[in-house]
Amino acid sequence: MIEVKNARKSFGQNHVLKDVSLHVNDGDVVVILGPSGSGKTTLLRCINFLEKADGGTLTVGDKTVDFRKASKSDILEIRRKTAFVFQNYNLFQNKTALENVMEGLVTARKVPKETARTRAQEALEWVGLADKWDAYPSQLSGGQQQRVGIARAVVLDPEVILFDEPTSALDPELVGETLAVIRRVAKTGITMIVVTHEMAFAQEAANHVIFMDGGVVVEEGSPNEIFVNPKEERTKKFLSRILSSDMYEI
Amino acid sequence: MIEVKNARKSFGQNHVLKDVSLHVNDGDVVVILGPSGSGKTTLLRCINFLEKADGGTLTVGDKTVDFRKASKSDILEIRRKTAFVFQNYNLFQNKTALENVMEGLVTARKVPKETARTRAQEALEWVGLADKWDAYPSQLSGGQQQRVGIARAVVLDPEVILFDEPTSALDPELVGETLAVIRRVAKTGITMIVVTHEMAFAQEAANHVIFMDGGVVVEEGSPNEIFVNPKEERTKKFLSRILSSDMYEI
Amino acid sequence: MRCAAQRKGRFAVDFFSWQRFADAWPKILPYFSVTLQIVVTAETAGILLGLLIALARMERVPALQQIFAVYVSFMRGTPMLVQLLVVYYGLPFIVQLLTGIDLSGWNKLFFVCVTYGLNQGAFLSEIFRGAIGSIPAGQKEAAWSVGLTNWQAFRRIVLPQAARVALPGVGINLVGLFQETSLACLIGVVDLVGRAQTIGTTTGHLLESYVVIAIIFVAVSVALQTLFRRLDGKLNHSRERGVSAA
Amino acid sequence: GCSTKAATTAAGTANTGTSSGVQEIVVGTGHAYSPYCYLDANGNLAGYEYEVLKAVNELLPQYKFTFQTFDFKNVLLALDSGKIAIGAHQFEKNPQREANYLFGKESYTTYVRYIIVRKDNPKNIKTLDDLAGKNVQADNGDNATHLFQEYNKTHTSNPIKLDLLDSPPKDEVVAGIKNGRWNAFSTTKRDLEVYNKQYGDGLRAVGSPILTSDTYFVFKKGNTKLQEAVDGALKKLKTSGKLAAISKKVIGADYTKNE
Amino acid sequence: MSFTLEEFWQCVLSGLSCLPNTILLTVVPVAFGAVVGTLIAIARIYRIRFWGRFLAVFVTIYNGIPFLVALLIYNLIFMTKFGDVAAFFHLNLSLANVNVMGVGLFALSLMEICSMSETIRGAFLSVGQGQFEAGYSIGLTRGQTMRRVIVPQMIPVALPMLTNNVIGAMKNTSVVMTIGIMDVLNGAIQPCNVTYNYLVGYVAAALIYWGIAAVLEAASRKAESRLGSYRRQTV
Ligand SMILES: Nc1ncnc2c1ncn2[C@@H]1O[C@H](COP(=O)(O)OP(=O)(O)OP(=O)(O)O)[C@@H](O)[C@H]1O
Ligand SMILES: Nc1ncnc2c1ncn2[C@@H]1O[C@H](COP(=O)(O)OP(=O)(O)OP(=O)(O)O)[C@@H](O)[C@H]1O
Ligand SMILES: [Mg+2]
Ligand SMILES: [Mg+2]
Repeated sequence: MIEVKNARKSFGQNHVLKDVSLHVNDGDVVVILGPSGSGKTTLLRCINFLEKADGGTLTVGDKTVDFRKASKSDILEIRRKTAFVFQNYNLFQNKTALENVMEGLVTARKVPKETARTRAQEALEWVGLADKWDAYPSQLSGGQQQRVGIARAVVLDPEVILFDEPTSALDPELVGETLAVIRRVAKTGITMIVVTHEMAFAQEAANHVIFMDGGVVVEEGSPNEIFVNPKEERTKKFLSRILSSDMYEI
Repeated sequence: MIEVKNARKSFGQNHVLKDVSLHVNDGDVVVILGPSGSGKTTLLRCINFLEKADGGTLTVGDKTVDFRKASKSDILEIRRKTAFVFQNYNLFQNKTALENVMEGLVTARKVPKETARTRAQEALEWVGLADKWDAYPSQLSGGQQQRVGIARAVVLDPEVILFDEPTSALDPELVGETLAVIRRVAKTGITMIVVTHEMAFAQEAANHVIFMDGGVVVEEGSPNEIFVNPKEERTKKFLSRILSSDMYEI
Repeated sequence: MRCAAQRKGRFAVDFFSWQRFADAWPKILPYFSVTLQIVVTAETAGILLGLLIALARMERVPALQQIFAVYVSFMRGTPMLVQLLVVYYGLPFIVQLLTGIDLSGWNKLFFVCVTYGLNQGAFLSEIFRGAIGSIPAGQKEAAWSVGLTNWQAFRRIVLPQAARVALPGVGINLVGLFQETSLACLIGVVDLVGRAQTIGTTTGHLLESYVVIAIIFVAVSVALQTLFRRLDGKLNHSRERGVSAA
Repeated sequence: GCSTKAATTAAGTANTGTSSGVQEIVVGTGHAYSPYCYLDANGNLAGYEYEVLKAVNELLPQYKFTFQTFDFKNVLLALDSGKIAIGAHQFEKNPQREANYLFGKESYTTYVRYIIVRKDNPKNIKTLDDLAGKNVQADNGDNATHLFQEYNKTHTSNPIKLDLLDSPPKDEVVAGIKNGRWNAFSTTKRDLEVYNKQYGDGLRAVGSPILTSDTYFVFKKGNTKLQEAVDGALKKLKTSGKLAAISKKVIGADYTKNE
Repeated sequence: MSFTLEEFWQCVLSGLSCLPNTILLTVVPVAFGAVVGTLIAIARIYRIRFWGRFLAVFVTIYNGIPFLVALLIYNLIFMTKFGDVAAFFHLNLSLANVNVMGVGLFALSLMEICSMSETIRGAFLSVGQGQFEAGYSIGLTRGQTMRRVIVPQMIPVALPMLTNNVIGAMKNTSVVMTIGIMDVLNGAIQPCNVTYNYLVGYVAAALIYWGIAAVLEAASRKAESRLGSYRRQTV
């Protein structure tokens, strides 16, 4: 279970999150949609305390903290329950693909090195990168880096995974495969919050869809509610643009 | 006109480009498709001499050079005829959005500063970032950074623009708009090579589609030929996977 | 108690007097200009030379690369006083041999500045090399892709970002240079520290003069630090995303 | 402004300029060895070396002496390289040195060195042999240092414990003797007087002199013409009593002949 | 000036005999510098309460004080206060029996700490923020992220400057001769006191230093290219 209440965040005069709340049940897959700059990444970053929100509270599992008053150990506890897949990958530059995936297991979770290696190799296989295990990030293609990032998060088997556009650099084939991975992971009861621009992905994978714009949640509901019967004007407009671009589909 | 003949490139034992050739007419929009790691980025990088190809020749306009023997001034000449939109944006970290867009005009093209500023502002407006002109890259969202990268290339008005997944971080709304920008640019006779995973985009914008896999061009032709009547097994398989993921479309 | 007091009385040497401290100021202060001249010329020359060396070595310019490697090694590896002697005695000889110009009557300060410039160049080149190497390759590539030349890409994109990384190292190096100029007295150029020492030998009391130069140098250090913090603020836009918490 | 004012007056090469028949001679001396060569309150070169050579110059109208300063260790290097023609920094002779340089034949200062101890002389030191096993402070490069080192070469079983310092502040040395860090050091009586005056009466000389030596001007090998001219002038200054007068004025007493 | 090869050799031997001093006076301060300097750099970067500001001021001021002055003052304090301190602890020690090496080590260490903290701070600034975030996001603590991700990326940046520091520290040891510790340079010129041929001693010392520096440089280059191999090179 993860719950955000009244999250607020400004950069100077720019109010990026204006009172955002959301509630996600265990094992749910929540997709956040919204135009560029609407605050999606910022919201995920606040949940993982990579950004200090200006106000609001966060609950992960049985742990509730105030965004502003969270202590170091609170933050560490929440971070150990969550994992993050970055929009720009953020792989450890000084570590190979395999080491990137092992790092969290070995250092944070104290998993014995051999076990960690096996699990990391499995995770890399899942994402189709078994042969690239000893390449450094600078030697990987965009899509390969993104997949290492996904493996690094998934291998930790956390309560919650925060995905920030996990398929932006992937070709359609891989999007399908990643979707499968995410679906498989969801079945094990891990909660997922996914920011994505892939509507197909959203429709297929999500239990719940949130549409954000200008720092507020404009509308939320089941995929059907959002995609088929959107209530808000803004949502309708956003979706109509997509539909028009879908016109070119075969 | 841009032509690549027999481009080859290896990283150690990894043969990333095995004899790739392609020919693009002025004002054409060529889309390169292919799975992750198939060498698409490497090909574009070789064309812009960001990577030194192991063999082959390159023709841009009336200038033909051997990839391996190109002199410094050859390289500079070709780079001034081309522009590159990076998969991971690569914005100048020490410059604001506006300065990023102005840099090539002022320093490389010697356009007077005031003219450059006006043109850069226009370009930022095109991509919907008029209000973010004085933000540094670290203060921009993923999609915003990607759009600055597009503006930075387009503003140069080069003979050829190389796009490496220019819409990966964009929401569907913006994908449509960017598509429009690209189409508009194409009309002015600029040649474009676009690596993308957006099939809709490919179908709509391309005159010519190239499908790459494992470092070779597997198949090429008009969008119709590739999407509707692919000849090669590999292409068919790739496309079938996309079609299956398109099933979830509304 | 009594014993300690007695002992102190007997052992006391008059190390410090405010009178001598006050007297030292007007004698020492004028020599600040000598120190300043050495530092300014040496640092300017050092920065330019350092950049040149760093670039030549990083770009693996044939011949230059090897020459500079030996040069840096020599400048870092041998005592400064040896370098000063080499320049002071060797340079006029070489110049005379090559060009016929007679340098031997030139101001000694010239040789001091040359030595310090050459030495700074070597040390700074390594600071720059580290800093330039830390800028991701993508930055340079992006610059090339918009048509900048190698040099333009370096000057406008890489250098400003590397400057920030190099700044603390350059700062400490510069503060050190202020103090190191005292070696110039080896060939008779008297700077701040040299002057303090000569006062020490005439009065028999060194501490007061030393405290004077310490105060001057601390002031210099504080001023430089302030300046560098300003610069750092100007150069700092690349990494402001996120908190550094926990 | 550059370097010392003393140095700026000196220009040109060592002894080449012969304009108007007067030959310019560059003298190399130091600037941090009071009272022999140092900078006065205005930063001008002053001291015994300067005064003596000025007097010498007055007797040698064919020359014009100008002065440059160097670190002690560097004066003779300047001589070697031809930057100067006379080295004046209280140089003492020995056979090894004479193999390299031309020393004057006329000395112009005399050093008589004693062992200096704390006034109460707790270790009852009198002779060089008494120093065996004791802590002795010595200056790097000093002639007395050399004497101690030579002594140690022949007395390896119980050597003098030498503590070599490189131009330490004198107040520190005196303090070290007073608080027992060192048991003794060596200097001349005239320096001792200065120390006792400056740092509070607390030291005294013991026994008989351990070392007597004279100092000479140094010339480049082969430059006998200049050496002889200077020696001649020095001799005249000695007989006329002028040298003794300079010594009295600058150093405080006549130190031009043996005590 | 004339000199024999034998004279030169004597200088080399005399210099080498003091090498242990120079090594001790280099290694200890550099070790302290690396460890404490890193801590100071971290405190300043994270603006840790009180310490961050305090250390910034301290480093600035301390860097300003010429080493020679600091050394002189420590030595004075040592000489005048040692008896009292020894008496206070009821130690039966007199100044005559203790080594001034401690003073030299202390002074040099403090200097190295200050200058290395700046080197390290600079290198730190070169590591992208995203690397921290990635570490935090997989549940590493700040210390773990530093140790496993940030420091390894700082090393190739800092190595050239650290080599500057180490070689500089080695050469700086000659200053401690003012308080009576003989290092390579001063050792090498000892034989020259007899002949006044100081140049021979200088050259001998220079060769010894250069030899050591060359070894250090080679090692540093090697480490740099190995530890920095993950970085992409441009064409
Ligand atoms: N510097 C490098 N060193 C070693 N291997 C590299 C390097 N750069 C790329 N490669 C390898 O070359 C192959 C092709 O990479 P490239 O970036 O061209 O792929 P791509 O087609 O752009 O894939 P994507 O769609 O994931 O971006 C990959 O397998 C990658 O691991
Ligand atoms: N460090 C910062 N300083 C100032 N403004 C910032 C900073 N980080 C983000 N912003 C601004 O906050 C807004 C929201 O950014 P965010 O990254 O959350 O957008 P997003 O919804 O993830 O967009 P995208 O889909 O393009 O990634 C943007 O307008 C951005 O410019
Ligand atoms: Mg985002
Ligand atoms: Mg790619």
